Amino acid sequence: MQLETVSIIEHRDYGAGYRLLRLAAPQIAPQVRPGQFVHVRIPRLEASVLRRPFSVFKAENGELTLLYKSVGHGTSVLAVAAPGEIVSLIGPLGNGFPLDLPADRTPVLVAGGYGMAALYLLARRLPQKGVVFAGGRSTQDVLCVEDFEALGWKVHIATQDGSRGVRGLVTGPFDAWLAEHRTNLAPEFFACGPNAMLQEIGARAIAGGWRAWLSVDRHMGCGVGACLTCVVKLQDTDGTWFWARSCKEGPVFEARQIRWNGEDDEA
Amino acid sequence: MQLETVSIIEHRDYGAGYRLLRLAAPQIAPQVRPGQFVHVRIPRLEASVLRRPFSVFKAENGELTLLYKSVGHGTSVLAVAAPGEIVSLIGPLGNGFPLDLPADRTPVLVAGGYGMAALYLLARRLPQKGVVFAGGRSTQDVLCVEDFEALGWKVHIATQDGSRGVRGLVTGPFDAWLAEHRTNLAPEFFACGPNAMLQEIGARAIAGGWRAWLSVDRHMGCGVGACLTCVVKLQDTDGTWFWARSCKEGPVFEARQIRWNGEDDEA
Amino acid sequence: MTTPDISIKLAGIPMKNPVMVASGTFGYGPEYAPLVDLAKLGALVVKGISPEPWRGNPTPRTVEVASGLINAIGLQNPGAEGFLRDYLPFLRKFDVPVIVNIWGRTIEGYAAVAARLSQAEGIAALELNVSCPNIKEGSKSFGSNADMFKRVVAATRAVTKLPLIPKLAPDVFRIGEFARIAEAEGADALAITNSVPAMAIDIETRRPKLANVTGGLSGPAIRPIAVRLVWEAAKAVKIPIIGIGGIYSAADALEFFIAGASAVAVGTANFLEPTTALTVADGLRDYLARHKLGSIHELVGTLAC
Amino acid sequence: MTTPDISIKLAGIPMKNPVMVASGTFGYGPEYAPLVDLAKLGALVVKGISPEPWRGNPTPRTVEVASGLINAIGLQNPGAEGFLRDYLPFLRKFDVPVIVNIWGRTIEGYAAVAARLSQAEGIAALELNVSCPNIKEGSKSFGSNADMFKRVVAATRAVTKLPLIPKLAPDVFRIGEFARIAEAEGADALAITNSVPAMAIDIETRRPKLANVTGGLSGPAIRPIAVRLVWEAAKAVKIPIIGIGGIYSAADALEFFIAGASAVAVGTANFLEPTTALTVADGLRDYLARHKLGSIHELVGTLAC
Ligand SMILES: Cc1cc2nc3c(=O)[nH]c(=O)nc-3n(C[C@H](O)[C@H](O)[C@H](O)COP(=O)(O)OP(=O)(O)OC[C@H]3O[C@@H](n4cnc5c(N)ncnc54)[C@H](O)[C@@H]3O)c2cc1C
Ligand SMILES: Cc1cc2nc3c(=O)[nH]c(=O)nc-3n(C[C@H](O)[C@H](O)[C@H](O)COP(=O)(O)OP(=O)(O)OC[C@H]3O[C@@H](n4cnc5c(N)ncnc54)[C@H](O)[C@@H]3O)c2cc1C
Ligand SMILES: Cc1cc2nc3c(=O)[nH]c(=O)nc-3n(C[C@H](O)[C@H](O)[C@H](O)COP(=O)(O)O)c2cc1C
Ligand SMILES: Cc1cc2nc3c(=O)[nH]c(=O)nc-3n(C[C@H](O)[C@H](O)[C@H](O)COP(=O)(O)O)c2cc1C
Ligand code: FES
Ligand code: FES
Repeated sequence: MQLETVSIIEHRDYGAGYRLLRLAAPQIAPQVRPGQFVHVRIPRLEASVLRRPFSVFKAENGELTLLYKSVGHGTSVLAVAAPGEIVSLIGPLGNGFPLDLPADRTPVLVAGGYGMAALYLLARRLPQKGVVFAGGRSTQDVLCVEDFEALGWKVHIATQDGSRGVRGLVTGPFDAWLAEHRTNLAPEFFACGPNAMLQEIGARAIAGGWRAWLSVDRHMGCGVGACLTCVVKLQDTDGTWFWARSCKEGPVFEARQIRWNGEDDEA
Repeated sequence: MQLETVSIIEHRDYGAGYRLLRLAAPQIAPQVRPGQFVHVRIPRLEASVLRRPFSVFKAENGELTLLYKSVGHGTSVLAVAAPGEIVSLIGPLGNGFPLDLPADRTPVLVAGGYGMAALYLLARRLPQKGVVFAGGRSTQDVLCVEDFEALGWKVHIATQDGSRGVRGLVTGPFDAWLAEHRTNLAPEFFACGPNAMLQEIGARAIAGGWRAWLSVDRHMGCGVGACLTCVVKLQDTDGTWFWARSCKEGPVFEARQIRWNGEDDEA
Repeated sequence: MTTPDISIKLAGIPMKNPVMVASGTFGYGPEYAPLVDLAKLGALVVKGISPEPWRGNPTPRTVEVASGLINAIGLQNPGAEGFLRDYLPFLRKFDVPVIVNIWGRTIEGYAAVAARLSQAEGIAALELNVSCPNIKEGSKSFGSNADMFKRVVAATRAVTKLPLIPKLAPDVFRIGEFARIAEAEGADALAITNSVPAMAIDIETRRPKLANVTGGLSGPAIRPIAVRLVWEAAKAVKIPIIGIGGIYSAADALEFFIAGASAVAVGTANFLEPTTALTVADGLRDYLARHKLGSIHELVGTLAC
Repeated sequence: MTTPDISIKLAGIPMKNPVMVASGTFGYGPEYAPLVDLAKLGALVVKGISPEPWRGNPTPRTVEVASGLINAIGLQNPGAEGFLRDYLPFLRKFDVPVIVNIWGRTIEGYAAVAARLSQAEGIAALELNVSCPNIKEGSKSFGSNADMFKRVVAATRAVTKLPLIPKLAPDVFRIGEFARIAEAEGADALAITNSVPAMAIDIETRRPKLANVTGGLSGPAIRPIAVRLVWEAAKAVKIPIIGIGGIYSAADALEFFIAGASAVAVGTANFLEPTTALTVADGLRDYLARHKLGSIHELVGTLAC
């Protein structure tokens, strides 16, 4: 974990409403593991007191690439930052996905929204190839399919309006695939997306006796474990629960660890 | 007085550390009288709650031109606004300089800093030609001399470091000129600059029996007379004083009206 | 669907919409009249009026800070007679309720100005400024001392039949107490809140940035504090509340309504955008339509928690 | 000219510089240790510790607002034993004074945690959090009720020889009263101020943005309020004051020193720039040199007014 002042090399649209932000980050980039994130101080965001967390899409040659969508004030201001501008990063942060997957396991990635960006680095770094399920409301919401295909991964798509892939939720093609392959494959799930999706995938993993690594998206304050903003309820061994910091002990948790609880879960 | 949403036509350096901002303001521009100002909402100034007041340098063909220096946060943010960007103005504001000068009077203009910009429109609109005294710390602080010369006005310069014109305060060449011309000319003074300068010019006018129109620079809140931020002490007929709003009854006052008072005067 | 109804009746005063302009930020009417159609305001609250003319504080009187403004105008005003002579006739020409913010240096002063203004035609209500942190001559304590506060509300109540709207000081820990006192003493509504005692220092000269040393913080910086105060007070009393503090948009205003305000007033925002009150009112209408609510009343105090 | 001296001795604790990090914004040490050299801090104030472990509030726990943050963490902490076991040994490795912020749900709870921590090696002082607006079980009233406040200071004073630093609630109208009580009860210094009670509402869902409904506002938005509180308190008491509230730069910190603070603490700013405390300390040194002041003491309380 480091503080690094980096400069913008490239900043452009990347389709599906996302923008690609490529940064020269010689210190942080080499340290990044899939599923980790960086905490970005957005330049000229005057009245804001927090950084913004973004997963790492690519990390190579001393460069970090992020894919982000303008969803609010901070990301809108970020969207107009120009190449050459200076950005302060803290990273890499969080635990990331486990990479020590037994050789007989098939990685099954499930993503919604920016989850595709977060999971891409995992696909790239995993020794074995696997399969990806991508969901979105419409074809415009499905990100970086081609990047996975270029790695030789098979991508299954579901959109709620049916404009691309199967109509419906991503669990549709996922369940179909699972039914087809559960006898001949040993899957291990990796998911990043809306809570409802994470919960569905987690439930299937628990039911099937597989493991599911879920990257949860919580609002962050400090990003380093100090402020206790980003906490998630985890199961304790004695049947009770305790808080874990998703910026520190997470954002990736195994499905069995998380105690989902409608009341407290942020959107 | 109007609210007008205008767009930036031109925005560039103008020398002496100033920037020129040319705006398409078809409603406000035709109404502007010399010495009036506009209250500018600086785009993207997130954490600021006030507009910024600027004198009008030029107002013609439905366009307004301002000359300003980056002295603080607001003006620094303004400095990066690009042509095409939208700016909200309130104006014209304030009383401005009187233009009904008797034909036998010689207008004598005295300026420090942006005062040159504020007085230029006066020189342009006055029927008779006159003389200008410009002061500054150094040659870099002396603004738009050529503009006055192009109107056929004579410009006398004083700089504190002697890098241009006479060394010293502007009152040096001013006093010399006055001594030379007081018998053959009937001067009327118009001044815009630091308080100390205004006081000096005012004192000379009172002593000599001439009139001096002084444009005072006070911090402004609303700019329209509502908040009572910008008040200046004026002499009352009964020997006491009362507050006048420099945004409404000013910013131009005749020297005899103002009750200077070290304590309360802002820098 | 028909256009949602945002008209209200507050303390008996019919208003076209629930968005007023706050005392001290809109002068006495003529200042912003060239820019804003006064008849479109819910109500116009004029700057604080005292029995006699008052000069207020020396300058500098305001200073900008992060997302806020600190002011120490010191309640400069033309006095009751000056207001009645120079401004009320102008204001009467517009179809808008005029609420006069009043203050005195003594309890008798409050009663005197309330009594005098009650004789005039064209004043819809009196807002009692007990909370301005600027005035040195004692008014300060009216708003932060429960006993003094009670007496000043009672004294003005005794001399006027006009709706009486005490404006509570932003006493962050005791707002409910003050709200209950006001209600018990016969107030018709409450205005919450005034600017928050604050100061800024010029570190180069080591002098205060305001001639008065301290002033009142207003603007977006105090909005979350003001929403909290309104919510607390709304739980404590039944009389309607006018929410004030850092309102710049309909979204800001909506927080106050949901927290329990029946109306709002726009203050410091007028300096940046004089038409804020009108755009807030339009935005409220849009929000109600979008949420299929027939009137603003259906929104007041609906916070789910 | 020699480098100006910014070291201080506060409540008997020698500090290399007068810039601390504020409770709850810097965890227990290890969190920011990879980014910030802890030995360069004036002091490290850890997050509030209670006698027993405490889970705090449900989420969401923080929300960004204009120039500020509202937090309702709810004082989650590992309890006195957990802190002593899991964090204090780590902290002891650094050459930095460790100040432990403490709280209890009862007066006995305060005394218990104070007594327990006083037995440990490596704690420089106790900061008494009587002002956190989040905890529901009564702690809230300790800070805004003069009598309760007096009792809690007295009870902790009785059980510890460690320097005791009550952290005052931002009671905008009565800060002097609380400061005097603390001084009379034997406090060694005061910390001023904590976050200001506030709330924000999601207008689409009409639910509070924080699970706890209300929280405490911190950051630049409250700085002018905090400077004002420090100035008022400094006039009321002789014990040193730690100024806290919206400090992001040396310029911000200097306002507090000039107003009367002997030290400052950086809070919310750590989230944006973890090294803020160090850059503030450097900036203080530069300022003193530029103003030809030999030490930070020469600046404290020098406001000319
Ligand atoms: C571990 C992690 C990784 C992420 N990776 C990506 C990514 O690769 N690409 C991408 O587009 N987005 C990513 N996000 C979401 C991204 O952080 C938010 O979209 C962003 O913070 C929104 O900021 P804003 O100012 O535009 O939105 P606003 O809604 O104006 O922000 C207000 C506050 O809410 C927070 N916030 C709003 N939405 C989210 C959210 N979804 N998650 C967390 N905080 C939020 C902001 O950080 C800010 O503090 C990630 C979030 C987390 C927690
Ligand atoms: C009637 C009038 C006409 C002016 N005309 C010009 C002009 O033509 N060209 C030009 O360069 N400047 C002019 N000024 C000064 C200009 O308004 C300030 O330089 C500007 O407001 C500084 O803003 P800032 O945010 O950069 O400075 P900051 O110091 O960051 O501003 C902080 C606050 O102080 C106010 N402030 C700071 N300096 C001044 C000042 N000198 N006068 C008034 N308010 C100030 C700002 O408006 C703001 O509210 C004029 C001022 C007045 C009152
Ligand atoms: C310049 C200025 C002058 C004010 N004068 C008065 C006043 O005379 N009487 C009063 O009750 N409140 C006065 N106020 C307080 C406002 O009416 C309002 O309560 C406060 O500013 C908070 O609202 P805001 O954040 O929307 O400005 C004044 C505020 C400002 C900024
Ligand atoms: C996330 C968060 C947690 C905090 N936790 C505590 C705490 O446990 N005890 C305490 O006394 N103050 C706590 N505070 C208050 C800060 O120590 C500080 O007094 C306040 O935030 C004002 O300073 P700032 O504006 O610099 O943040 C907390 C503040 C924040 C933002
Ligand atoms: S964001 Fe601060 S602890 Fe996780
Ligand atoms: S700036 Fe508001 S009255 Fe002049």
